[in-house]
Amino acid sequence: MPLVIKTSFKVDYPKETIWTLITDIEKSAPCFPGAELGEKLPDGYYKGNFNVKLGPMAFNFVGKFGFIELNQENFQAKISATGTDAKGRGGAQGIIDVVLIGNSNHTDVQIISDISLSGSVAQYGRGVGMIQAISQQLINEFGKNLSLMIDADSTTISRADNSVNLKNELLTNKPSNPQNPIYLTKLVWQVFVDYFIKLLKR
Amino acid sequence: MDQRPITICVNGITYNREVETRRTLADFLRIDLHLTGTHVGCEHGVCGACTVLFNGNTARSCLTLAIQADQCNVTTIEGLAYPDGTFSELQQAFRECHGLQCGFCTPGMLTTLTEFLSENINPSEFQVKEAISGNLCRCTGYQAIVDATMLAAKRLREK
Amino acid sequence: MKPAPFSYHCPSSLTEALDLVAKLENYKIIAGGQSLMPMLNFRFLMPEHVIDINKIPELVGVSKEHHQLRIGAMTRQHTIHTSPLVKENAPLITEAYGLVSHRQVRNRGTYGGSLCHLDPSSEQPCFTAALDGVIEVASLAGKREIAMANWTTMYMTPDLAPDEIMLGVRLDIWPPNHGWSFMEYSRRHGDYAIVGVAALVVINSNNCIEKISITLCGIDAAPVRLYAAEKILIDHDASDIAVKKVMIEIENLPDVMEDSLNTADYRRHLAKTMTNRALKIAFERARKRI
Amino acid sequence: MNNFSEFSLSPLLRPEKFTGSRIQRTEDEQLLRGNGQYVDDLALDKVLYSAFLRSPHAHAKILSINIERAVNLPGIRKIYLYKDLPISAKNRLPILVPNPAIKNLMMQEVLVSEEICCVGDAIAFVVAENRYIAEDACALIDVDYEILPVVADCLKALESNAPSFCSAIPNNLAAHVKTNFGDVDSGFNCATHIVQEVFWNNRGSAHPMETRGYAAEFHLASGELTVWSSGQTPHLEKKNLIDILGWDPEKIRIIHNDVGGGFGPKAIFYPEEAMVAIAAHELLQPVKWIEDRREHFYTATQERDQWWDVAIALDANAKILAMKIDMTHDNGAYLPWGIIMPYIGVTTTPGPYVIPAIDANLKVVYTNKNATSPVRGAGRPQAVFAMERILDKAAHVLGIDRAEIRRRNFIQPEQMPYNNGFIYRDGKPMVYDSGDYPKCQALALDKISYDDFQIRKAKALEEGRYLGIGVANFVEGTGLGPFEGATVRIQQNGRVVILTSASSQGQGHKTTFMQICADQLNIPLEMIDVITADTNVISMGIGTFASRITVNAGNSVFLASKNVAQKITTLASFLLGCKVDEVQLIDGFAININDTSRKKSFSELARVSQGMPGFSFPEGVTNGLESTEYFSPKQSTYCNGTAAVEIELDRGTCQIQIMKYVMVHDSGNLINPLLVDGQVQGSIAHGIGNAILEDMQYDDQAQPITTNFGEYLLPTATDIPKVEMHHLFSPSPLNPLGVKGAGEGGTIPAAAAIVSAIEDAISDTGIFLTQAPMTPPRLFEILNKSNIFK
Repeated sequence: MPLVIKTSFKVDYPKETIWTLITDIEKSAPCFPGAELGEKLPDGYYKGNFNVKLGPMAFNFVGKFGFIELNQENFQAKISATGTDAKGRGGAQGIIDVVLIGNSNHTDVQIISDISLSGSVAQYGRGVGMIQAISQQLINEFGKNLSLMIDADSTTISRADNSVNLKNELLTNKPSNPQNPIYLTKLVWQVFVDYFIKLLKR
Repeated sequence: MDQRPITICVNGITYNREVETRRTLADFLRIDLHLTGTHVGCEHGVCGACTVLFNGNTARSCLTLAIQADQCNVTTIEGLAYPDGTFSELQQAFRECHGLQCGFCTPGMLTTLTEFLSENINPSEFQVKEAISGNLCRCTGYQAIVDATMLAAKRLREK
Repeated sequence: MKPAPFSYHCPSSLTEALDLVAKLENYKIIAGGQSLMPMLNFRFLMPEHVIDINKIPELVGVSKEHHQLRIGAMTRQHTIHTSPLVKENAPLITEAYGLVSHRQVRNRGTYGGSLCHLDPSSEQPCFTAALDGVIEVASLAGKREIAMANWTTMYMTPDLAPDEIMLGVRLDIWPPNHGWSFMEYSRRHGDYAIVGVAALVVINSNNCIEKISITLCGIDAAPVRLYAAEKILIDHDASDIAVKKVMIEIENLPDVMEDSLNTADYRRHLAKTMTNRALKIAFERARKRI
Repeated sequence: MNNFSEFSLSPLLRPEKFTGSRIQRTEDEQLLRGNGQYVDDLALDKVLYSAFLRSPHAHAKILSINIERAVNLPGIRKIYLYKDLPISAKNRLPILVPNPAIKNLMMQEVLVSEEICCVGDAIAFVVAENRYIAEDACALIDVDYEILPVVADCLKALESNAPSFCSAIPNNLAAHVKTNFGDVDSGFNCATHIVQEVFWNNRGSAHPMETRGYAAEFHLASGELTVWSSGQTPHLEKKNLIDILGWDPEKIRIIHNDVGGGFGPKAIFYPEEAMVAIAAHELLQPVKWIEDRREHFYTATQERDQWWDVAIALDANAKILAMKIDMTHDNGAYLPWGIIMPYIGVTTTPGPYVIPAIDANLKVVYTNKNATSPVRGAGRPQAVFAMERILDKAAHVLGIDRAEIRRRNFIQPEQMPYNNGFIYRDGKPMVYDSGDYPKCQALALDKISYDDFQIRKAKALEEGRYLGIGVANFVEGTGLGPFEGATVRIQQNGRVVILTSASSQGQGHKTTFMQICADQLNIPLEMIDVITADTNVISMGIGTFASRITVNAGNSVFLASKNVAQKITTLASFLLGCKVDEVQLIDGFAININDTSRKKSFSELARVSQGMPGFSFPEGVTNGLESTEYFSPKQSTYCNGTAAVEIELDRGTCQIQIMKYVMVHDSGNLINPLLVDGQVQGSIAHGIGNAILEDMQYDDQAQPITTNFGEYLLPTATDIPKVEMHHLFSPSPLNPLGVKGAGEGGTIPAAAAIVSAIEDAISDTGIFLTQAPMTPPRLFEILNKSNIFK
């Protein structure tokens, strides 16, 4: 079922910084709730997993994704992503447009996702409202994680480990909840722990 | 494969069987016990064809696991006639009023209405329609089923 | 349409159940199974473990405690629907259950199961919010209480941690002279509501509204309690003008959910219709009981 | 017309003991005890269960299939892919009803070789110990797809830049049929009024409560394959299997025991039946496949999805001069039943009205949706919707009453037999055989008190209630040939057996046939057994669809029974030493009316008729007390009816409530009014579903999105009113029994009448409704645009 989902988030960083971060898939992907970065393919795409909970249903989409357009001047990027549920419950494919608007200290990241679902996931009739609701939450999460990563000095964070931990915390378990501050602090705490562990590892 | 022994009493007969825990009660009755009078029409709890009496009350046997019926009493359409084999008032009325055509929804209709009449033998037509509104029938257009139920209720009152 | 394999657990006590949810990953709890089983049959859900809490006596029962009604999570919907205690203390609930699905489903379906499944169109979260329900949950770490207002974290996702089990709900008992009405629009008898409304009101002898509660389902992921409207109506006379004021609040609801079958506009239209009718009935009943 | 009428009949069938009376069904005894034998009830020794892996995409190429993870699952017996099929099964399925107008033919494959054309196309077939394991395996088969552009809209599909629904087919146009009669142009040129409108009906599914299902067993000793199916056409299934398996016909036997409803889609031949047969033969073990409800939404054929652009030319007196029809049929991905159903639609349009000239233009268009084929009503509901709605609009434009405009255009009874101008699907001119259309509508209007409705409406309005009334007429071609056969035989135990291939899905054929036979042999029903739908009991057959069984098989039973009665009396006259006309048949005995002590039982007579070795029969006596007849009607019989419905619209919800539903139905003589009433009431329920509830939705990627009973809404008991039913009896002169079909008439005018009534309930808005189903959400969108809620 095709869905056009408009979402956005604001961060207190210059758009150049965000641009560099977002366009570096190996860095930004792990910040996306549910995303697991896989190997890089010859065509420049990445293999990947996307774990998402649609209400009571937990899906694990296995597929590939990558940039099909990068427009540095206008800070516009186009991402293509396709995936199939590991348990044979259908698939999803989408084109995601990302536009950065802002100035030297604030950036408004606008994301338009054109997603079409197939198979039983598309037929879970009560899903539409759910998917839209969830998307914004995921994007909010993404924004927070990006900020956290920059805060925690993006240069020193090893993506792999970080992605793993983010995954464990964010995705397969209970989705995060704006009305639930405890959970967010837990998340922040988690990211810093990862960061310090990595420092210690050195 | 997670298999367990269960003991279940269906239409007065006690069965001991091994079941896989994911097996629905509907499939257990039909496949393991060869009681194929209970029909499976949708497997998501809407059509009502699989309705049985579970410890005396109606339940969708496609939404119940066989393992959950361990130590329970189940009555199916095969168990609705009197012990001597004569039709229940409801079965008889269904026949007289042409309350069934293809007969596939009939087991669910009969079990549902058996419970209904056991609690109300003086129903209005609308109450009967409400009572079977969770049972889909594609053949009859329902009216003959309602007529049959009203006739059965009348006979039960006169009994 | 057969469930994927799972291992089945059937604890006979709460502690046993809490041990299980604490140690198991990727499990689902089966209560009445009337929502879970279809999702298992469709393989929308493919959990590794299914924990059956039908054999835990502590979770069943309806009782009156102080000024509240307590309903155990595993109490069958039919039991609640036909309970004299419920009818006497919360007739709204009895009326609502008349609209919940069909007898065959209510015989098995449970109140707690419905609150955990948390379908946005379901009547049960709606009347729970209307009666300021407080949900009791437990884990090995102890008990926790969540107001219905905070129970929904997001679409069909309750604020229930993986190591927690819902015990029951405490609901406010309204004064004996209150008026009530539960109204909904569904396409067919027994279907999920597209939009439903729970209304409660206390009116004094000068036809003034002393206490009121209005809650909608089918509008958002969580039941929508019209607090603003309630505020406006306190001390207002129970008249058509009062009802009109509520209509305006509904007209101004920020965002109304939408799906492939029913648009936001239609849901809003239904919300107004149902609330309008429910309030009038609730007022009427309240007046009769003055 | 000369010698049109072969049989002279009184309006009501000559009174007989059983024929014409409300006999309880013989079928019910077992069904009410739960002892039915539906295909999934068969207890076959060592039976294997199965499931299909189906495509989640509407249009895609299969790049690779990997079954490794699946094949090693314990309990898996075999996984079939296209490459594993026998050569003969690698061709696409044969089309059941070919037609020269079909330019681009696309049929299903048993399993998809390369290109998927709709969601649900079968990619792999898993045979396993039980269905649970089979489904586990399906989830473990990895398929790599290349997703192709999708055709989801039959109108866009014809645009020049539209993608093709299937790379093998250059464009999406399956067939373009132009048919016309009379001088349409002059009709439109001298018209005082021209009324035009575009109508749309959405798809629905038939949804018999029993889904499709097949079981097959190969008997090694005899080399025979038996296939049990939940179908409607045993001999057609056999024909297809013969081709697909490449076997000798006598090695294949099709049996339908109890079937849980059909309503059309079970009449076609599906890939699954071939697959089950192939597997049972190869694995030397019985194999069963039972469709689940979700699969039924994907793969069982659907109907109604059509756009009708209609214009009528009228004179000053509102008489129709000519009509133009431009119809586009969203056919879905395959053409199993050819283009019959949309063609039936077009030719049904004139209905009971005199229309001197029609120019019809039919486009059958492929999309990547589920295939279409007849569903109860078979194209007629859309045609009647278009015709009756355009008449309502014309009435509005001309400012005359809706019933009056119909009255002015009716074919009069004295015009019978009446040629409506079209050539029907049976290749014959559409000659209506009998019927009194003005009387039919008049009775309906009287029963719903049409004349004082405006008073009721006004009164209700004072209370803020919105009432509406609607009327729709139809004429339906039923009882199509070519034939359906029956054998009637007196057995040596004295019992009578009727053998026919006519398959029953709940209509009660056995009882009907018994009634017809019992009257001719003057025996009690208890003496008769009926065996239906077994390809081994009779050599030829067509099947049950298009309301054809009583006309075809019923008359065969009638004629065969007559012949047998003749044989009995001839033989008995010798044994009883009397003249043939002195022999009387009573309760299984042939009696000499001169000396009633002299009689022979059917049993004795049957034994004698079987002959004694060496002894010759006396002259005039032939062997065996049996007869086989294949009655073949010379053309269709045309039943008709009027639906009149009064509704109340709740504008607060856009829900309608049917206050009164009157159906006047004329299907000639009735063999069993009890069963006919059941058929009509049931088909009305289906029509009400089409009018306000059943709405099969696809998204713009042709993904079906209403694939469960929570979202695809079948009518329930509380949605269906107690219909007030009246019968007229215009016997058909085209068959001995004077019968016509009765299984679909209720469905056909329902949507037209109900939507007309809804429109009447919003007459203050001046909105004209052009779509069905008119669901509350759809009606709300329409009313909301007109700002009546503001």
